[in-house]
Amino acid sequence: MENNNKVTLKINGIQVTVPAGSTILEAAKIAGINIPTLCHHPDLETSGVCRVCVVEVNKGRPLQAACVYKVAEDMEVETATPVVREARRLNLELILSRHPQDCLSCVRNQKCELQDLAESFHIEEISFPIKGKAYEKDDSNPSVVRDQEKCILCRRCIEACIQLQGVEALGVANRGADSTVGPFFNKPLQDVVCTFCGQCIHACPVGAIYEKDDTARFWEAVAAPNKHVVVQTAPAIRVGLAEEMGMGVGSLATGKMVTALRRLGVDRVFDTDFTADLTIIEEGSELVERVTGGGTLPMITSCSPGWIKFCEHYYPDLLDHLSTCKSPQQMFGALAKTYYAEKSGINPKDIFVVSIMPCTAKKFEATRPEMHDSGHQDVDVVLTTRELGRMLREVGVQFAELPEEEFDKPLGISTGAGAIFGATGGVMEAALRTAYVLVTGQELEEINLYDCRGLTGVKEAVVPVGDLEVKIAIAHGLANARKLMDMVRKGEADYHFIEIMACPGGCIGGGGQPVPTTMASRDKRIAAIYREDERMVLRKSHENEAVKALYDEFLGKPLGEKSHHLLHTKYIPREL
Amino acid sequence: MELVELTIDGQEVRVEKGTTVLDAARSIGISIPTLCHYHGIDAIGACRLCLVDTGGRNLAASCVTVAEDGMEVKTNTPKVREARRTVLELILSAHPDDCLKCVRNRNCELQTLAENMGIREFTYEGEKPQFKQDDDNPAVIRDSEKCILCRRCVAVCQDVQTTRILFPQNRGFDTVVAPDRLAPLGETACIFCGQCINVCPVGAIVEKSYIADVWAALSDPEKHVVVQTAPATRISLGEEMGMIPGSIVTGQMVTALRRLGFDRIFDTNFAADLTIMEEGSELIHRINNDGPLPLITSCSPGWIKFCEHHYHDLLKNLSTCKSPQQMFGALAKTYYAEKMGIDPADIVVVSVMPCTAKKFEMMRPEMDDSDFQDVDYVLTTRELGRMLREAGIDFSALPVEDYDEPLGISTGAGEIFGATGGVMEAALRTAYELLTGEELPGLDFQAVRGLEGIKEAEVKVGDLTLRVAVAHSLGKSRQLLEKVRSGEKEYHFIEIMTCPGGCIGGGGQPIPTTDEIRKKRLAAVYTEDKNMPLRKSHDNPGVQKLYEEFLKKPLSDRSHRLLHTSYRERGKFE
Amino acid sequence: MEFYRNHILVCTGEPCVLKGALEVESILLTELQKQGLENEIRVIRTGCLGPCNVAPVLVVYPEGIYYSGVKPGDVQEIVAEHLVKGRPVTRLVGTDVEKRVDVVYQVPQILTGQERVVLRNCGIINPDEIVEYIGRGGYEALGKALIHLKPEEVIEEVKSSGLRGRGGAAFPTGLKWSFTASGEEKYLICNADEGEPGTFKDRLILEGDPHAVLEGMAIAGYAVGAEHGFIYIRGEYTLSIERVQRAIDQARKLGLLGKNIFDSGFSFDVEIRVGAGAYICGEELALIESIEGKRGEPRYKPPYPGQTGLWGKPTVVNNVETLANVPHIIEQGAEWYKSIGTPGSPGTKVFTLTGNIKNEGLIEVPMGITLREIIYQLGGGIPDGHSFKMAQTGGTAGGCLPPEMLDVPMDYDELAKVGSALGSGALLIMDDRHCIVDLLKCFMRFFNHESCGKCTPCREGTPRLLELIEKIMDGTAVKADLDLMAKLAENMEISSLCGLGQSSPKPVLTLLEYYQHEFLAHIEDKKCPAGVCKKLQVKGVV
Amino acid sequence: MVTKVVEKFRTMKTPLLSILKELQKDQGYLTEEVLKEVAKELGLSPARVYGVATFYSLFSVTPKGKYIIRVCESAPCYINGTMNILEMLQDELKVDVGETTLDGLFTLELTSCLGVCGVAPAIMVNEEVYGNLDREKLSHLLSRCRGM
Repeated sequence: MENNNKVTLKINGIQVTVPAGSTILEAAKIAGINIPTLCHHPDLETSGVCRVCVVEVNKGRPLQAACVYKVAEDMEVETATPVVREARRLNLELILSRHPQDCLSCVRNQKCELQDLAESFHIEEISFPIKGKAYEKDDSNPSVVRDQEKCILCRRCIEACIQLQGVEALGVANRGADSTVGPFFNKPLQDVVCTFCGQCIHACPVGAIYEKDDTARFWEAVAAPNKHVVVQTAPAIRVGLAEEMGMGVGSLATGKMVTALRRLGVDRVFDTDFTADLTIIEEGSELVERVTGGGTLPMITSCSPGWIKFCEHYYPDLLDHLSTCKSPQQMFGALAKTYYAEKSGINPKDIFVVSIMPCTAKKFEATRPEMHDSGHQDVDVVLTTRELGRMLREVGVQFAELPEEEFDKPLGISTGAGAIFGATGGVMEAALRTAYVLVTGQELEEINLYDCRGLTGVKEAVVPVGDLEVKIAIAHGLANARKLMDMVRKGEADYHFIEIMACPGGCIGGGGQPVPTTMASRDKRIAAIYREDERMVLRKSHENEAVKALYDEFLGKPLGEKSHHLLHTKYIPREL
Repeated sequence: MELVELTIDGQEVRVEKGTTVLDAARSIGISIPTLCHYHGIDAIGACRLCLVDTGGRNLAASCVTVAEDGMEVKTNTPKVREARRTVLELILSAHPDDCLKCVRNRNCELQTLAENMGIREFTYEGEKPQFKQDDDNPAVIRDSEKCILCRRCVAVCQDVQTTRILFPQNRGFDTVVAPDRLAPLGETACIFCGQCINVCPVGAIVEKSYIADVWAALSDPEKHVVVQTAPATRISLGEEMGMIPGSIVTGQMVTALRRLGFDRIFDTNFAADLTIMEEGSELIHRINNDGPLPLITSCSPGWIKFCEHHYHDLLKNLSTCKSPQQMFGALAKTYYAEKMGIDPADIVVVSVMPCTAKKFEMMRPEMDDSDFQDVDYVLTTRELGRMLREAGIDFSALPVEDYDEPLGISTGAGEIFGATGGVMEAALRTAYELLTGEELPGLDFQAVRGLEGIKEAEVKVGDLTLRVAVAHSLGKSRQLLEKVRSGEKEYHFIEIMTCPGGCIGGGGQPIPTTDEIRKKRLAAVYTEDKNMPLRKSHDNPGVQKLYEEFLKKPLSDRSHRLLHTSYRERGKFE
Repeated sequence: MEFYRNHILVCTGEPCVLKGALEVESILLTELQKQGLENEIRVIRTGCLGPCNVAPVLVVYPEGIYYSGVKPGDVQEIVAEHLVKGRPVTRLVGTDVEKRVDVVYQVPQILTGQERVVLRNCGIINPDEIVEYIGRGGYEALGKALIHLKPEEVIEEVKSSGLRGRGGAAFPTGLKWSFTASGEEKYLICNADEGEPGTFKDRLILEGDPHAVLEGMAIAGYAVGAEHGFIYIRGEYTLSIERVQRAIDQARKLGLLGKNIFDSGFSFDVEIRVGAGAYICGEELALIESIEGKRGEPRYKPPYPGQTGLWGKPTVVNNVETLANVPHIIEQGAEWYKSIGTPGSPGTKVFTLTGNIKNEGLIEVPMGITLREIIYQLGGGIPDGHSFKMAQTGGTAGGCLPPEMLDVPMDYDELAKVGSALGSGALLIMDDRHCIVDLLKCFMRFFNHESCGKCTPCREGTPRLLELIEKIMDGTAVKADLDLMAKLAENMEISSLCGLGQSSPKPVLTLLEYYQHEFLAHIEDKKCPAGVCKKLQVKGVV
Repeated sequence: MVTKVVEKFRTMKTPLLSILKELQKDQGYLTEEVLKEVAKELGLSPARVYGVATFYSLFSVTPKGKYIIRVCESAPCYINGTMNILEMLQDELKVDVGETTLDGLFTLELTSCLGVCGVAPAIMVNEEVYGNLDREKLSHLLSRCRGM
């Protein structure tokens, strides 16, 4: 029976009714039939190029790609006839025959969609000689490595770069069997417009794009007797690491993470949430100053280094709108080698600052020449969630069984406001919790600002703060950021404050997070972030005692001279 | 319990004396990598992956180093990490780079180790050993090129099964694990139990696959393809498909098979019930006619071959009953063919078995009493899993369907054939009732259940005290049989299963198969038994009808022709 | 209109130009001037006249005398003898030329009794003069359609004519038009990206009778409700681009393109888009991508262009020859059209004959004519005493037919039955000197060069096929390689994303089927029967 | 230069191909700078423009000789002796397919059907097509290009 929104069809003889407009792939899922895919990605519009998902429609030829072919009333689909299986297998063999046979030394070993497919197709022989093409690896930048030899031309990275990030640093070049995926003139990513956000890594089904591995530098520092290794963990790590270690998506594991890091041999386990709270104080003060002093508005957040680089490339004329605050990671680095060094009596050159970040762009950020305000490189090495997971697996830490321990003091003390930095809208929500007090002198009653939350691409709200109606906007994913920035450029954005995060979902969906990261897993991680917020005794940055002590003992006041020197920065226009 | 106290990576830990450093570390959440180590079977410290720093001059293999009082162990120092990495890279350098077409892809300990240890390049590129694959038998394929010389298979073959086929040969870089004089398995006394497959960490020993033949039969419009599923497959297929061990998936398995295109989904449990009728009658017959006793079960083809090689004197004690798989095959191509009016030449019988030896059994020349090869192809649980994955069947989402009639009707007694002691229990349920006219008190016969290697019991059946024994794994069976041989023990009835745990621990079952997992599968078998409306073989209406329509009575002429067989003497090292 | 006593047609098709037609023309004009005949005799440039093998060609009307192989030095004699004295220069009127022109351009009465349709004006009018087109009834069909017919009626007429797409896919044109989704903005695209090797019919139509195509486009635009037409011409066709641009300019000037044509309220204009060297852009969705300024990679279907085409709007894409048929159908009616050809494939078809055949060139014949008739009657047979070995129909993506199939009727359905296709109308004839495997390598190199690289089977499969063919030619192949080749080709056919990948295996499959012995000779005897494969020849000697 | 060409096609929708075609005339190939500027002018990503430039065989992103000789390798020409023509050219120019002569005068390439099968074998030199080629005509053509 047909109605407007439903379609009834038969898949392998099983009758199934699905929403009109579904693909065969989606309909089959409902019928309990898996159709293998490779170029298809649940969050991206893809175009049926790999031909691994071919099925027979109405006994017809040619076979059709289930991932893009739409269902129709009374359609008859066969997904496992000999012809279909043979076609899929041969297509997979064609892909395998140009792929390096080096699973055992591949970064995606056991997390590889191609490897999974080879298993589920029960490949025992590859009909064609193994014949890849030789390409040079691009590891010229601090964040992302591209290994074209492994590329299977599924184009998911390109689609992620376009659809999620609006950048299109990658494209297809050449034709036919010579086709390659790469940047303009196949240059190193360093030399083209790339924000190093790492979303392409999540899109890649194989090991053709991955983060630059800096674990060796960590091990070296830990083993060096004269090094005092301090580690900071970004808000999103506590909801990503457990997943990386094989626990459920959205598992919250703050205490286990601290224990695990101690077991790796670091001297102090601190928290980026501490500097997130500090950021709120500085950035909140900056906002109040701009609003009251006639500064450039809307002011835009500056914690996401991918976003910063994006802005420097595409909106060099709007750099004034960026908050001058460094990101929490960099504030931490600068303080670790000044405030903490002083306080603990350690020579800052012996302090080795390690960041655990959900982010590949943070690796780039740490190497920016501006980030030396302590007199040293403020952050020495940035490791992604995945790299930390890798180290824990290497030394056999049974993560799920670990006891829970506390962060060290003082740079490990934080509030719920710091924690929600990890989710899109979190910085905004945290800032509003504090700005309200700064402006009105009163505490906000309802501190859960639901308007800021969720996976809608661009969120807007008007928040009354005293007499002022504060207009805010939030974007995550650079494609969404572009929408807001074009409005700002045209003068159509009458917001006071905009939060922009480079990655969809915010840092919990960062390019350094566990693979796979999809909208579905982002959703679960965001929920975990808010659980963490709820769990905290203090949930407003200005209530953080350690931050207060920092101002009392060291910085003086927000936006003070020392703050400006250590916690604020400037931006450089970059060419397109 | 005497305890020792030591520190591992700065943490204090107290463990029972005699505990290895490896286990002590595991108790505090430190999982030291291992490869040759296999709990309860193999601890020889050969692979050197589990090295730790115990303060001595050299690093120690934690799997064979016993924790001592005051010991200070470090599992994570640059030296330890480097040493382990070097060891792994050396192993990898001699291993083929063919994960993508390896049968153990995604279920390989070496692959997992490479990932866990973050191997990114090979420091050692060199000569890789070259060997010919041994696929000269119907059941097991050995690929020495993939062998990493961990010797787990040697341990299982020597110690657990005492078949003593596999052994390290040659030395140094030329070392190879193989039968004596590097003979093909088909020319040895190998019983094809496949336990070596289950312990192999990599893809060096695998079952011979009949998947392609089955796909071909399924897509041949001329063929009527029927499938039978062994008792142990319904409690392990879910596990193979990613569910937790012990998941019962009987109905989903039936649905899945139907979706693959089988024309009829039948059940080996039907033939198991039938076996009880025949074997029970045989037991009674032998008791009433002075033997030969003990009667020994004959459903496990690995055991049969073992007996043929090593216990010629006991061949007369073996029940003449074919295994349920072969009874099924013979009936499918006679009784069922007749009933359906299908030319038996067009019937293809596929078995889904937890067992690799069944592949050998189906090829035995004795097994063509229907005038055709009674069973055409045997698939292991793993092979069926592979077919389902390839066909994209979302197993966990499948609805539950029923077996086809008539050969799909069964009782709980048939189901417990999958567990060690199950045949005995099923036989007792029926024999007791046949002899006494009363139901066995408490159908659950606990004395023969569980993972104890040799189990004994006495059952009062009327005037008779029936002495029975159950053994599983051939090592244990050997112990039991030696006692019978020497006259130290006397029984009426003995059940022997080749594989530890019975069929649920067969060589065709999901990898890994450990004792912990065997226990879960056993529990599932008994749950399934409990859930059946009928739990005694003689209550099976399908079996009753079969006798009525076709066989007439147990041990009839037709039964003898189709359901019974004979055995042969084989050389000890054949 | 002035009266001329003679018209001289100078063929300026590419082959003639290459062989000096323009030089001949300029000497001709000078000579006429010298004789004071410039007002009595008119020299007209025409599109291809057909007999390209004897280029350059002149035709003198009203006598209808064909001069072939005219060299600059011959012109003076032609003017002096023929035009002044009325005595044709028999030395230059090769008899075979006359015969050839007959069979090529006038569809033999014995076969149909029909006139040629699409090529009606080619070689007869000056394509650069719109008045000559109009003089032969041009744009009347457009007038008829705009003034007397509703768009639905135009579609109905074309539907009932049974016209099928002449680009290769043979989809019924009227049906395609009727499937076009409704929408404010729609587009009509004329596919002139004629890349199929051995095919040059569209080029010659565009160069010889560009207005026929423009008129067809305007009618089609009217029928489907599109006001913007694009004609996508491959970049290599410089002359076509020039001529079509000139034709568009002239039509605009006369109001035959542009706003409110014939006061009907219907507006239609045409823009040329030029390709840049990609065979795949002949595929309609790749072509659309290319117009959109992208890589010419096909999109998956559905949605078809009729729903979502150029810039997301409903779009109809028709081949040059298809559109050139349309004015005739509108003018003379569907019944007339159906009387030509076969019931399943009505109308005529333009074929391009190439390879080892006496009369290479262009012919227009009714559908259903047999291969034998084309080769031995129209084509003059195989030259130099060699024998026929193979014909490939439909271009490089077509099937290859052995001598046993010479009597297969040339229409869409009959050819499909034998694993081939009518395709673009290319007919490649090969004689016994050539090696099947060697030729297959040539085909596969083409597809390897032209695969867009988007989908797996075509991108990865084509080079693999090429490798296997090379193995056969090297003598290193085994019999199992033939099975693999067939398996791979079949897979490409059923699982590729677009028509290219689905049809490129056709030659492989048909050659494997019809010439298996020749492949086996290479593999088992290590011999190349035609003596072409060099590596095998050497071994053969030993 | 780029701005001027882009301006010329201002009224055309999605004019990338036409612009590239025009720009290639200048240096015989499309340079990095030119493509980057085109991308900027049209608001496209450089990666996409590069992808288009490398897709079509009439575009080139590497320097080419003054004369690009494209030998038709499609079947009708092949049957009529493409390989002889190609060998002659390789002998004469001392380059392989895809290479440019040391004097920068000639680049030798293969091409798919030029649509002049009636005069096979055919080649295309820059935008001109030549057919019915043999050794004599070929060397005549080459000397003309060399200005001899």
